[in-house]
Amino acid sequence: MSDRRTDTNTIGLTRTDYRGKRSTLCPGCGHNTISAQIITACYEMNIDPHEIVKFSGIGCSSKSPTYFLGQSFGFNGLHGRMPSMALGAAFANTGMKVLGISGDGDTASIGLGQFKHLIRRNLPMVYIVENNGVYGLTKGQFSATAEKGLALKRQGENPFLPIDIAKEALIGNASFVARSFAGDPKQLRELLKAAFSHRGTSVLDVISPCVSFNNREDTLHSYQWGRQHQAPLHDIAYVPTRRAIILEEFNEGEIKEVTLHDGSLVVLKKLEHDYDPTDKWQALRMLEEAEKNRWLLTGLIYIDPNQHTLYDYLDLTDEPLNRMSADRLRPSPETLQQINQSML
Amino acid sequence: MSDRRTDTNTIGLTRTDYRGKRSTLCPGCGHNTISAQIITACYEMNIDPHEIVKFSGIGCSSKSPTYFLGQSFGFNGLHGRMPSMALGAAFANTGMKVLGISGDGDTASIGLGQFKHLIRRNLPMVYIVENNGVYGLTKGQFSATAEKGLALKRQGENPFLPIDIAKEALIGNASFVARSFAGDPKQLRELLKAAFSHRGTSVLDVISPCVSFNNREDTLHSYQWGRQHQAPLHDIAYVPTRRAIILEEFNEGEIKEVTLHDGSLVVLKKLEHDYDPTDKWQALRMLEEAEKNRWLLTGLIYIDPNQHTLYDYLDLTDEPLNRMSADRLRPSPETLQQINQSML
Amino acid sequence: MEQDIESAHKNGPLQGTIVNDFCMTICTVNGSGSATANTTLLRSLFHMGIPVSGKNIFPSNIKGLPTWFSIRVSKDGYLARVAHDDIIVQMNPMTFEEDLKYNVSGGVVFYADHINMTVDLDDVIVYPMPVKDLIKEADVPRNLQDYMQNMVYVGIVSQMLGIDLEVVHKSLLTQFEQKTSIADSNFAVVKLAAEWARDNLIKKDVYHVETMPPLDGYIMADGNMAGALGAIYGGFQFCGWYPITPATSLAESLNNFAPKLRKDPDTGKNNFAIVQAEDELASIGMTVGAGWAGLRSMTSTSGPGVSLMTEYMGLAYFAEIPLVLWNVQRVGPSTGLPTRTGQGDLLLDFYLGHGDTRHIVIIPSSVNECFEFGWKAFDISEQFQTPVIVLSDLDLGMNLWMTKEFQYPDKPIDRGKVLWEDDLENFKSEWGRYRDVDGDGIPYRTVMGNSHEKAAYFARGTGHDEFGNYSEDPDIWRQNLDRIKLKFENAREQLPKPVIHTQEGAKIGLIGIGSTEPATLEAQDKLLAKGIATDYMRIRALPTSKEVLEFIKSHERNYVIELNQDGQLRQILTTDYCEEISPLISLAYIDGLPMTANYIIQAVSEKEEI
Amino acid sequence: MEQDIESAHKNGPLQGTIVNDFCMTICTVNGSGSATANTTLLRSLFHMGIPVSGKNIFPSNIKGLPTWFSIRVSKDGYLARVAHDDIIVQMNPMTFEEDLKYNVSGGVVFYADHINMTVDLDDVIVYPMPVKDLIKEADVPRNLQDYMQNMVYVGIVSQMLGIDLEVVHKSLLTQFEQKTSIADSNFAVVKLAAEWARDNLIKKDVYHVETMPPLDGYIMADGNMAGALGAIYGGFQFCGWYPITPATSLAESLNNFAPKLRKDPDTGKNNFAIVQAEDELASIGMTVGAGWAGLRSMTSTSGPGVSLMTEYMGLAYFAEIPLVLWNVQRVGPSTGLPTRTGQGDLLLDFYLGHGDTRHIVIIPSSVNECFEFGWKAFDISEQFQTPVIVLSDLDLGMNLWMTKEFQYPDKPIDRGKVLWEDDLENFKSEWGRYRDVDGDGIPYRTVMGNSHEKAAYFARGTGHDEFGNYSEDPDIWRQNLDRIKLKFENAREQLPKPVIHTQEGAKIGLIGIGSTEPATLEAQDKLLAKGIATDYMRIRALPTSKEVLEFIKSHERNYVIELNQDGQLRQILTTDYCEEISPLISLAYIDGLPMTANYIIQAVSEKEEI
Ligand SMILES: Cc1ncc(C[n+]2csc(CCOP(=O)(O)OP(=O)(O)O)c2C)c(N)n1
Ligand SMILES: Cc1ncc(C[n+]2csc(CCOP(=O)(O)OP(=O)(O)O)c2C)c(N)n1
Ligand code: SF4
Ligand code: SF4
Ligand SMILES: [Mg+2]
Ligand SMILES: [Mg+2]
Repeated sequence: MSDRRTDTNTIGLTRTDYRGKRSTLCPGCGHNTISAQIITACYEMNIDPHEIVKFSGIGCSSKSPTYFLGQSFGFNGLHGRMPSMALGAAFANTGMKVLGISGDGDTASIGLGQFKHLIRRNLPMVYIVENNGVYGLTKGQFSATAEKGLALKRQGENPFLPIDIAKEALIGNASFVARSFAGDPKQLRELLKAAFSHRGTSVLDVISPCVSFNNREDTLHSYQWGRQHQAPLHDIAYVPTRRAIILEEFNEGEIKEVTLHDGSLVVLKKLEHDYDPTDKWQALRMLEEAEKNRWLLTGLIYIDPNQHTLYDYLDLTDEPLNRMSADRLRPSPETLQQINQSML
Repeated sequence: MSDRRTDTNTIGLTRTDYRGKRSTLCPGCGHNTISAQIITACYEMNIDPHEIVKFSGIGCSSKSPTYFLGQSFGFNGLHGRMPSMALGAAFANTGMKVLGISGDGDTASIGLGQFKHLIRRNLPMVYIVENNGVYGLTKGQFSATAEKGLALKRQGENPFLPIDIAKEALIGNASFVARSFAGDPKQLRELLKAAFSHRGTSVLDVISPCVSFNNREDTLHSYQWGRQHQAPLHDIAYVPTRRAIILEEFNEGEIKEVTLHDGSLVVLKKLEHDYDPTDKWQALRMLEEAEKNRWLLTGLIYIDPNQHTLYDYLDLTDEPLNRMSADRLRPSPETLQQINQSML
Repeated sequence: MEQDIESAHKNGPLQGTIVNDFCMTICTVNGSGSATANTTLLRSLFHMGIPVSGKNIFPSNIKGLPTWFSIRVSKDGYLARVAHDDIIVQMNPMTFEEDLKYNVSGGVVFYADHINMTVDLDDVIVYPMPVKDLIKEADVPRNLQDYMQNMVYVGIVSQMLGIDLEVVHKSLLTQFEQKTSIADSNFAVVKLAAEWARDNLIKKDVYHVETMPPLDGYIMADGNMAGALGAIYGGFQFCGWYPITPATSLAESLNNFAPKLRKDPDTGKNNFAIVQAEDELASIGMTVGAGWAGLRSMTSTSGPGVSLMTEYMGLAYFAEIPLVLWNVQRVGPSTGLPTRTGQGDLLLDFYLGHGDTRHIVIIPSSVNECFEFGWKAFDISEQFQTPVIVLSDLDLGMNLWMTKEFQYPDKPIDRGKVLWEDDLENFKSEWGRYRDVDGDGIPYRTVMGNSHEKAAYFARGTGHDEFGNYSEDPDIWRQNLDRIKLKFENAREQLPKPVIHTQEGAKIGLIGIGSTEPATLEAQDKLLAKGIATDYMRIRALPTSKEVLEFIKSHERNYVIELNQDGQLRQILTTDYCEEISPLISLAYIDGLPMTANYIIQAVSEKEEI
Repeated sequence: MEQDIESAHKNGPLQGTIVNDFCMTICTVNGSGSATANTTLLRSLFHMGIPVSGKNIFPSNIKGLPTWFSIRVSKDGYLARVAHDDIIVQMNPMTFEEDLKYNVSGGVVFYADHINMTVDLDDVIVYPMPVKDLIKEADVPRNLQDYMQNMVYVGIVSQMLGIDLEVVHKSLLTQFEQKTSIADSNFAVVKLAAEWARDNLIKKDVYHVETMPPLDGYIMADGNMAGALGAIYGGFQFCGWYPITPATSLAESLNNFAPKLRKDPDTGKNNFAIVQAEDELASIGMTVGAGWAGLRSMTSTSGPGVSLMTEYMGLAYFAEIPLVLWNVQRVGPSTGLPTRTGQGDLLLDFYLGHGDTRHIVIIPSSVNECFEFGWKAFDISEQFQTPVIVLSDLDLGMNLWMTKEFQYPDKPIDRGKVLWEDDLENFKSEWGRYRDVDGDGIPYRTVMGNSHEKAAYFARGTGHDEFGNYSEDPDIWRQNLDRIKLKFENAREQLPKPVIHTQEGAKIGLIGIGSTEPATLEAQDKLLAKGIATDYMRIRALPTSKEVLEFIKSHERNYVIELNQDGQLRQILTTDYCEEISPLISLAYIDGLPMTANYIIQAVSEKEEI
């Protein structure tokens, strides 16, 4: 294979152009794998880093945007309230790709309300939950996604049923719901590409083990458990344009295609059983089943490529609002005269 | 029929003893009907008002606890954050019945996070959402349960899909989920009784029309629409003890019973199709179907009488903590000596 | 009934007449549609050239509880609330007796004659109004009958006070946005009632209105609408909000006016976005995000919402995000009195956020100034790259005031130090988001979408160096905080300066903010009449400018007038100027109602032992 | 390598010896397990009777970043931070050069000899430590090797300074809760390293430790654990909390100790409940609910959490709910420096809430006082039926201090004015939840479950009369607020009084709060030596008592020492006492590190022109 350092993509950037600062997370932290796949996905999709904007809440996961896409603008906001900040900023330039990084505590504990309301508005953005079942940065308390019965150092045993990010997203009418695993970089990468191409809120619930506080092989959010219990719904491949499909790769009948808003495709290769990610109902059933059988169900769980987004409702100019010259922001003196008249 | 004013229940109280202050809500407001049924249910269940404690958030709905159970303690808290307050207070006397009144804005907009986390903890309490699809007290803005396409004075048209309280409760593993309609007092009353007997969080999503801001006959939260589209899952009757069942009332086969934690029963009389409220899966499907067909699905949607509650996890004394004498709250001097020793 | 008419007769007509100088309170129940009638009366007086103010005292409730609308007419132009009534229009049986307490002796009571009266009305003049009969006579459609009852008192009161019916008709047209049919159907009832009064009531009281020279250059408007319009002319681009009394009508005015005024002429698309958030934690989050991204961003709320915004406002201060927060104050603590007015959020707003956080606060006192600060707030916040809180209140925001017409902004929009691709390319020195290049503490900022290779940075609420990189270094932390403080101190002289009203040889200073101005101006005149000359300084911004200290020092005693319990403005002034100042005596007062001149006059007179 | 040893040789031994008076900083990376080693050294010195303090300066990160642990030994008992190091133990290549800057000339550097050194060490004495070799020699199990490296420096440093190995062993036992096997395996490495040092290193430096009389009546503990224990002995019944540095260990200590100390002897069941909430909006909500319901209720958090609690704290103030809020301060604004210490939340906490809200704040300065205020806070909050904020900070809360052993509460639990069925039956006058029967502004309260017919009431954050009924009446509103204020004013003299340290003929006052005490006491001594006599008043509660004003007035000048930027304590004092006070000069300072005596000494000397 050729030298990864000097290779460039179609917009002439090297992989290094997509990197960020050196990670200060623990060696082996799942979050680092996710960062790496974000870098690769953006590089391979030839996205200009200036056209991405990053947001995060607070947590180890939320620190990670410092460690990728160093040439992209970003804002590390407040614990559990990144969605509102991302939503406000998005209006400044609706042409940019919005990427949000959160943790399970950040999203499912303090942030559940904003997460659900973001989904309800279907703001076009990629929303990644780096899900490890604990609060990493505060040293290993249970988060709301910790499984019932999980026992942790100094925390005792968790008595509560977990909040399932994917189920919450589905019931909240999310237009894109996927689950993946930091131990399966390839699938994660393809899902990331699909997410970046989707027009709407793309929720990615990524099981991302915390090696310092929750990686015992018998616990749901550990590497080993993930490797042993992962049940992919399909082999997923992202194809930038129909032309790009090399048919040999797939035998007829075995594949299902979903065309995304920007003309790209998600090609799903059938595994054990058929699965149609556009059927919300089936999606819920699969999640239910997976829970019963303690599978780590991964893949593109649900997608509706055509659901309206917040932008559709607000009838906005396509032109970046934050570049609009000052003179165009102030109505004419005549209009004010009329208003004064109307208030006699 | 005998004189309602002087009749007494088995604990010697008249219906009047369960009343509150005169309502200041709009004449015809659905919330008033709900207050009336709370009064009747408690009277008929012979609950001592001193054994009920009321909580509410902010809104017209949240004002209503002033208008019933005037002899019960209560706290009108903050907008969207009644659940946490109720939870903290509940520990003072776990023998008391906790009743929470909220609105759709209070629960589904600002309060969604606390609502979901209350359910997750399964605190024994009756949680009523007086759901009218608008913010009544602030004069008719859309709430998060307003249906897509709803048009209101000065608000334009609502572009967003509604949040479905019952679905949110189910997916959040609620142990008791019911929906009712202020236009069907009898069903509401029976459901209230079941809720008061359930050990766990009982979620009642009650469609309660706002006659001032959202009662156009063609809108989902109006009286007329409700009357025309209500689809009860079953005829429901609450029976305090098995002995009390008069069998003639029901022909074999046609009824389903659920025994509640306190030994009382909910008797469900089959209507069109069979429905088993202990099957969460079927519950979700019914809600899905109802949504498609624009039915107002009412009745006991789901119940798990035996799910663990927050109290089970915390291994609390049964004795009311807030009556515990001061001397029993302070450990002995010896214990402190040992602690000092251990810190050399 | 008769016996009461009697009583009025007994009193016989009072001597003399009082022209254009009285207070009339209309007592109704809310949800009965009296607002239109009351505003019509208010507007009619305004159209006659008579200085007038209207204050709506309403319950936190939608339908069926008592509500009062006080109209003060004052030939001298005093617009403050007065605590007594010369005239009562009584439509509400519930409060009949209570309301009479406020009626001056020799005062007047108009009342719907279906209210059966038990009260003794010896020393007032009573005019019963056959409201129901007149409605029957007018045969109004069923569903409008209750509403039209209000037009009956409009007609009768107009007739008895001498309000020109033509003017009433004109007011109705304005009221109904020139829809003649509705205006006429209302006017029909007004006319009928007026004629009945003409033919059946004998004028016994002394109160009259007479046309005065037209109030050119004045309009009728409320502060929330004015604030919204100000924001629109200030080029607002984003508003994230959540409903709350008394701020709601500000965002709703944006919703109403922005689509008309801010569509892009070429594309016909909106060049703004307004989002109703799920709560204030979200509305401020959205507002911070939009401000960071380079939009003119705002939110509006009241006390409880401000409390919920505390953490995000601290972030905005520290990450240096421009945004405008309108706090239309109601009465706290807590949920308090949601439909009453106060100035109790000053301290919290000034210090909003944990750690060492301070905010620029600007405080309008008139509807016209709400418009002015509406656009200026954006220039200030973008110039200093920090949140600006505009502190209004219910009295200013929700009541209809006569006010100077809105002036078009006298200077172009100033976006502050923003660098785009070319600016960065030609930038004079090394650029860092938080580098103080000009020595004024204000760094240059880039915003998302800027494709210059050096443009991007990662903003954060954690410690950071001049380039926005994470840092825990003690010196870097301190230097950064000192720079932000420098910026804040520099702002003092560039914010709206205090407005000062002097009197010959005054040794006493009166100091206040916002909507207490009308009461204070009136008090100044009347104190002077009692021999107490005063100067009055209305502070318009925090942090304060040098003029404030000069004023304080140049008076033997200063009285600080504010609608709260703790004397919050006084506290802030003392912390700023403790070492240097002459006594600051607090005249803080709070009960949910607007300030009256009388309170100030009495309080000062007592303390001055006069 | 050699060349560095050389350099040490060149210098040759310094003259004289310095005993029990130096500062040693151990430089490691976090997550490497050095905490145990550092605490062992700290404890060993303590066991030798030498006054000692340890400060952990750590990053907001879990693994791999630089962290420093400074141990100060002071025969004179000075426990404050000092800015320089006499001895450096260097295990971290990343910071070698940087750290040397803090080393005094003639100072000492122990370093792991696998760090290859490029730096010039001319004027320091260097001891290389063959860490890896010794670990190999000790053949430690693979998985423990990295961790055990820390025990190597424990051994070598002990040997070179003269720390008795037996004492080290004892400390290890305490450290591992008397688990001998673990203690011994650690000690084996310590011993091996010590022996290597004995045989291979020649003592060149001047620093020695010597046993002193035992520190009887002292223990080693941190403030968060002490606060939790205080709460347990204060009869806490409910805690709702959410994790946040540096407050987390307070709630976790409750989780650890409560089950042992607060099970009901009869039933064996818990007579308390601790709930980890989903956020601080919920944790304060739970705490308010529990306090209202009659439980001794508490929560713990830090700045960002306090910001989120603003609205609920306003409700608690206005509805008069007793509860205890521990704010273990870190550095703001915003997320700021989560792992550094400060006193920047004073203003926000005092005014927390919109409208006119004020809170009682009590401020401990020592671990022992954290315990004391831990139980007293409940008595105060229930006595005055209002929230009490206990203001601690990271330095006090998370660092291990030598402190007086905990004293058992000297008075029984006081639940304040609570009425149960019989009390109501025999109540002296008509009872209303908010009626001031005793004229002290403090009403009597009933709590849920009370079955007396008159007991129940409906609490609310809206305006209410003496019986808790909803009211918008202006007079009722004002009277209620005035009563609450009276209650608050009465509290002044009943809260912990200031602690005053006087010096002969002092004209200058030093004023401070909390964890700046050690630095201030040291500064007092050293200023006196320079000829500046000072009195020192440590304020322990807001609102302040009359002693505070007396102290301020009785000094020509007062310096207010605090770890923040804005001089927040000074601001509060000026607002309280502006008219009457002599100058208050702010010595505010914030960079995330604990106060040093030197800073105070220099600042005062400058201002006093000495
Ligand atoms: C308002 C607020 N409360 C608490 C904290 C403390 N805090 C920092 S990170 C964190 C939890 C992070 O957990 P998660 O989102 O799962 O991220 P992870 O570290 O596990 O990747 C908490 C509670 C905070 N920063 N802000
Ligand atoms: C923090 C906060 N924000 C906003 C408000 C204003 N407010 C009062 S009631 C209400 C909405 C109530 O709607 P809902 O819960 O549906 O009750 P309803 O009046 O419809 O019964 C709002 C936004 C408030 N009281 N507190
Ligand atoms: S603590 Fe856990 S989540 Fe945080 S960086 Fe380490 S491994 Fe990752
Ligand atoms: S406004 Fe609506 S919700 Fe409120 S009381 Fe009236 S009808 Fe009920
Ligand atoms: Mg996590
Ligand atoms: Mg509602």
